Amino acid sequence: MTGGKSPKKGRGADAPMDDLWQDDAEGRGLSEESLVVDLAGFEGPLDLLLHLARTQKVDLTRISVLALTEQYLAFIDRARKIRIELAADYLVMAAWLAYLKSRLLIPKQAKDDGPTGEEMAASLAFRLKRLEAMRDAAGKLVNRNRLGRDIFVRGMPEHIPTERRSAFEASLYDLLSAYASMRQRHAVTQVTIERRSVWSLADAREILQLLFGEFDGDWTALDHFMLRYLTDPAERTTAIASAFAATLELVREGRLELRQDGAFQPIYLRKGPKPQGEDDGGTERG
Amino acid sequence: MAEHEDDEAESGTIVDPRRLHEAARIAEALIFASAGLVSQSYIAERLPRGVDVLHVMRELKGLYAGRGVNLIQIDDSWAFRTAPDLSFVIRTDETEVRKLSRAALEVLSIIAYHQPVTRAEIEDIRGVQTSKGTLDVLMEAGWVRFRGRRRSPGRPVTFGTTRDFLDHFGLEELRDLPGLDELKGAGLLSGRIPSNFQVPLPLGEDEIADDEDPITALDLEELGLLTPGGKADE
Amino acid sequence: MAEHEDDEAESGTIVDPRRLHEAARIAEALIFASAGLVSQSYIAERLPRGVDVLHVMRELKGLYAGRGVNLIQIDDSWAFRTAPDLSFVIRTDETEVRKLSRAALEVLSIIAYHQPVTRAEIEDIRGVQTSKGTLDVLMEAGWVRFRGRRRSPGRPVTFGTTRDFLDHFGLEELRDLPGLDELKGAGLLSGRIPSNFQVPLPLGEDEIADDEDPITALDLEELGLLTPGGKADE
Repeated sequence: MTGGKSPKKGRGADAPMDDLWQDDAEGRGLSEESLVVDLAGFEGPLDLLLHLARTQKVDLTRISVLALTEQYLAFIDRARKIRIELAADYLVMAAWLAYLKSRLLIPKQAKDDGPTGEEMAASLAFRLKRLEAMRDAAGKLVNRNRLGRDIFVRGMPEHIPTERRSAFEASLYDLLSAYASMRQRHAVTQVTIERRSVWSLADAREILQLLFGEFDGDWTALDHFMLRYLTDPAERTTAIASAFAATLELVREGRLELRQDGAFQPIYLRKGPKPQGEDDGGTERG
Repeated sequence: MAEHEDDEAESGTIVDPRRLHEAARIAEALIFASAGLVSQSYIAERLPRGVDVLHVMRELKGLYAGRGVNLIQIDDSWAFRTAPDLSFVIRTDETEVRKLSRAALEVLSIIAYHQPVTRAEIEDIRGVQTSKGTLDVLMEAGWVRFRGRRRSPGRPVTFGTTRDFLDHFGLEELRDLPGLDELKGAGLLSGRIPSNFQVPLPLGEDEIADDEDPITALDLEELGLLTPGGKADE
Repeated sequence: MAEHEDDEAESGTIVDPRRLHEAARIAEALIFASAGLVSQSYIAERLPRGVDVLHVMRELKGLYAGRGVNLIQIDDSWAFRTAPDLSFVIRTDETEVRKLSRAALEVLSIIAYHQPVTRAEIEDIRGVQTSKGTLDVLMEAGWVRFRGRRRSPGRPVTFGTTRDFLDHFGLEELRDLPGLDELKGAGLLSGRIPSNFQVPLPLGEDEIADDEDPITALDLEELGLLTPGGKADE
């Protein structure tokens, strides 16, 4: 009971639900001009259609579907003219409405199996009515006396013996979300491992050491050596990078010598002053 | 037990008042103690033998009607709740219910009025894909649950509301949903669109097509599982 | 019921029964909903003006005397308590209902989806060792059982879920567990998962897998030996 709380704080806590129900006033009261600019306020084409239908200011049962169709198409045209990027479903709806419009305007052909324009219009009207009914219902629901706001539970509950025979509590939701997040976590980990078709420094060093026997004192291009071991071109970059790093290490240990004549020129290797083959204990895998 | 005796027991007339009073005390204490809902069968198990639980509950409910604390029935369960008209005295600055997004609330009422309902049906009514997390939020709140599977091709999972949903919105049963009868009468809950109205829904972002590429390192970055190249964690 | 008595005259108010009733309702609801003791002065502040709080409380106390719930006074504060003689109904069972741990939930869900499944397989899916305690807890809860033995080296025991498991989680059958698409649809799985990601369809309760032998009494005896003391869970 310590004074008024800041409303902002409350919103922050409900981050995923930031899109509050109360956005109604701001979102819906737009003029048609601003609609073009702010399509973001709408939840898809049906929502937009419902809004347009309401601007006809008549009972939904008596809307003119043809007029509605024209409004929608005009709206989409305007949006495209000022290059608003429209989601695919808005365009799908536009295409469907254009079809509906042609159905409504052209007299029915004798041999035509498809639904009549009137049937299609009736269905659209039904869907709009149904969506509006659900919106109204949601409004009524949320304004009921709600637990924790209007109605309160016992503040100091006492312990009553468990209703369930099991001594543990868990809901199906708990179970499923535990499963899903665990599997997901694991799936992602696995993928990471799969992606790592990268030569590690240790790999590269091992391969270079295996190759020591083939060095005969002449300068040999690094690429040349690596290529015979790498059939997959996709791995070439990583292999050369790792091999080069491993080479530097071997040079530091005196097992190899390295030469490059200029930037972007081939890199040459040859045997270093130290004997290879016998590990003198100083070898560290990096 | 003879049949006519059964009848009498059911009407609750042969119960001796002292035992009835005792039974009412027990039921009262059990429900009062709990902040949550107490099922009628649970109460019945704990009443003295031969007492009709329904009779007791009806008696108790009458006793608390009009008081500051009311006994209410939710589905097959009971709870004491403060009278709605007294909210102004009890409410403090701190009491606030979580606000649901417009979309979540819409999905919730569609589930309430149309249950059992599949996700595809919800999307059909709203004309949009249900965004990720909407159903999740409702389930986490304990208002929506998986109900079962539709016995139709693909056996899609169906959703329904919970007892906590009824409790939260002060409904005794689903039949008390506001305007339910009118909506039914208007054919708006039939779930069946009169004629063949079919606007195709575009493939949503949640959908994984068969030919979709496996996850990449770039995807992992987007998921927040890898920090984008070289940058420090935010 | 309440006459304008000299009693009230001393506090300088004339109480009309309707107002007294209203005041009692408020006091009742306040005490009921409060998470702690409610001081008399706190109640007094919220009563309609001119109503004597002491009078109201005395009235309420009398109303609840002899009922299953009593109004009790502690110093200058008030609270509801279940009647002491009914403690046997309230506290017959001291076991606290505990929330299932995250680890246990994970193991349980793996067993539900992947059954029949061996312990090694569970650990493989989770990527961590499963402590013996986790499986014990699930067995004790009556949600998990030994199903059989895998016909593979070492003949490892397989686990599955029980009828109680289905009851507790409100499932009619194992096939009602939501599949990949539904988990995604409900926002529990993100859309961005590898294309080869699969959620298995669990094998029905009584079905025995091809590579599985039913469990025998002899097996059950051995079982203590089969689950060596595991390491602590993650």
